[in-house]
Amino acid sequence: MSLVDLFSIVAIGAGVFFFLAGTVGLLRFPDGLSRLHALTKADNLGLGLIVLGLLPRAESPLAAFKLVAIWALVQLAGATTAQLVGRAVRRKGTAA
Amino acid sequence: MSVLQALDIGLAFLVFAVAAWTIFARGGFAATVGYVVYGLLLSLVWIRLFAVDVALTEAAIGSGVTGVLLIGAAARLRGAETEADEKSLRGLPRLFIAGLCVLVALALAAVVLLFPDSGPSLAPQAMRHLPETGLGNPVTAVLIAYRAFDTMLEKVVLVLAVVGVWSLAADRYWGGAPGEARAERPEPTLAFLAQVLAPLGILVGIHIFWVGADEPGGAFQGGAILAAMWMIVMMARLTEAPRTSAFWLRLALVAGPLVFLIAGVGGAIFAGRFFAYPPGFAKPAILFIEAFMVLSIAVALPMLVAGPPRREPRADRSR
Amino acid sequence: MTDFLLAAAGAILFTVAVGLVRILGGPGDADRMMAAQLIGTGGIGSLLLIAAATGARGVEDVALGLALLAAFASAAFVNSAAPAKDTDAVDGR
Amino acid sequence: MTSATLAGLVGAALVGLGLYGLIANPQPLRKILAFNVMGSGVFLVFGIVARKGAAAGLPSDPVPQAMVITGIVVAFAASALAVALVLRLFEETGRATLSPDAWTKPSGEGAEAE
Repeated sequence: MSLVDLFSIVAIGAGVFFFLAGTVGLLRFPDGLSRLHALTKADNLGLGLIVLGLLPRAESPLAAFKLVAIWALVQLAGATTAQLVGRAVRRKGTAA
Repeated sequence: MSVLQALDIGLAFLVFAVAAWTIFARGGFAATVGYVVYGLLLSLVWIRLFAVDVALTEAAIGSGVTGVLLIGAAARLRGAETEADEKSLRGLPRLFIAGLCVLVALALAAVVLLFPDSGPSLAPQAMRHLPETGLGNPVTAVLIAYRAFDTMLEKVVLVLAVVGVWSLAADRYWGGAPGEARAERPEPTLAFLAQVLAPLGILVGIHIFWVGADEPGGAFQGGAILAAMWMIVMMARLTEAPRTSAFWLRLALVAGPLVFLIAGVGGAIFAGRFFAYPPGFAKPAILFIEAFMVLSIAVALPMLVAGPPRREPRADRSR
Repeated sequence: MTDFLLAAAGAILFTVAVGLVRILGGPGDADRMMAAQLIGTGGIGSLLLIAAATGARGVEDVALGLALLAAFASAAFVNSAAPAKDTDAVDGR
Repeated sequence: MTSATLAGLVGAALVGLGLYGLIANPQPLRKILAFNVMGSGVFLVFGIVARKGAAAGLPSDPVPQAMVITGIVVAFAASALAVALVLRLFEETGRATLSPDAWTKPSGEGAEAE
């Protein structure tokens, strides 16, 4: 096994772990805002680590750039969604 | 069983489960969110079928644009759900319908299982004539060259749908802008998202249209992404929806099918047959047509989502 | 290595699916939007992994499109929820 | 079983599911959703045609692919028109249901709109 493969395996494995952690948080946390907190972990770290693990395997610089761009866009979407949904949760009080 | 097969089975199960949620969920909003998730999963399935062009279309239109349309509608219709709706059709008729639907599904499944391994296919012909079109992506060649008439009519369908939606306006709103005039200021988070996303999205949309000649992508997918960008800018209220009587809007709507039709007639004159492209000139002609199709799609989809006019045309007339 | 990538994709899909079961059911509409967001991110992640494993061409563009549109459902939700008067009444079942 | 056959079978199941929702649910929005589920099921069945008919060294037959792309766009246009109709119905009558009971009952402000 080459060093690149090892790097990919470690990074992607860690990414999967964060998806798992985010989902467990989503399942276990009692109120809306903490669930949102758990969700953002999956977004940021989970996908970020997977992209990191796939980067050395990219076929071309353009493909690698696209991978990073995808991650950045999901970051943006995740941050915005957290803001928007968080505000919707707060408007409704702690009932949700 | 290989890992890939296990993944396929898991994905298939997930798609079915989410679809079942969409059908059986209590409450229209919950079902609609289920449908958005379902659209996203479908594009994964299309990737597994190696139909990347379809996956792109499904991702952009099936999940993104349709999601905005349906979530908006579900939120507005929230007050319309009644207990009676949930209770209607009980007992025997319901079972009877369910039985019939299972029969339909089983018959289709039997057809799927009985498919010959190598059925009749036009793929070899499509590939043989690909060099004549100058394109590298056979799907684009089918859409714009081999089945050009189909695609042109489909653009007409989009225009007709827009006309249909607009015609639902009350008489006094005819020609006005869709959407209520809202006094509230734009949500700052949404405005920020739109400001960052729109330039990038326009770039990606044009990129997907441009590579569509040789790689997966094309006018539909690129146009849908551009449409989505206009939608996010309107949702963030950075810009208002235009008056439906605006000349530029109507021109942009019909530009796609119009240019397509003119090219078809031009083919009849210069290349001897309706929708034939002159040899050696096919690729520029196809890209030219596609550019106008992108424009029409990018304008038609947001107008379909925005709905019928809801403001009096006089209120914001600026001519 | 291919098997590892596919297994990782499967693991993410499975995790996300489990989360989906919980939050599609509510309690509130905000939770359902989180479900859409989670499956969006998870879907993009597993899409990239599947693409790397099977070598299908042009898949990055699909992921790029999905990433661009990832926030759209939430944007539509907020946009339509804000002006309505009766959001609190029907919600939270 | 290949992934194409599996996708075809899911497509068949989706057609059944969508058909049921289309018939059994009286809310128009749910009917629109069900119709779209049914449509995508048909597309998936078509997808297996694309995968099986893939001759000429292609991963997938371009002709069915192009037709499915056209279909997705047309399905969207139809859904948008249907949604606009439902919203208009709701605005005019204050209710949006296709349940026959709801419209024949004299109570309710929209009974005369039938």
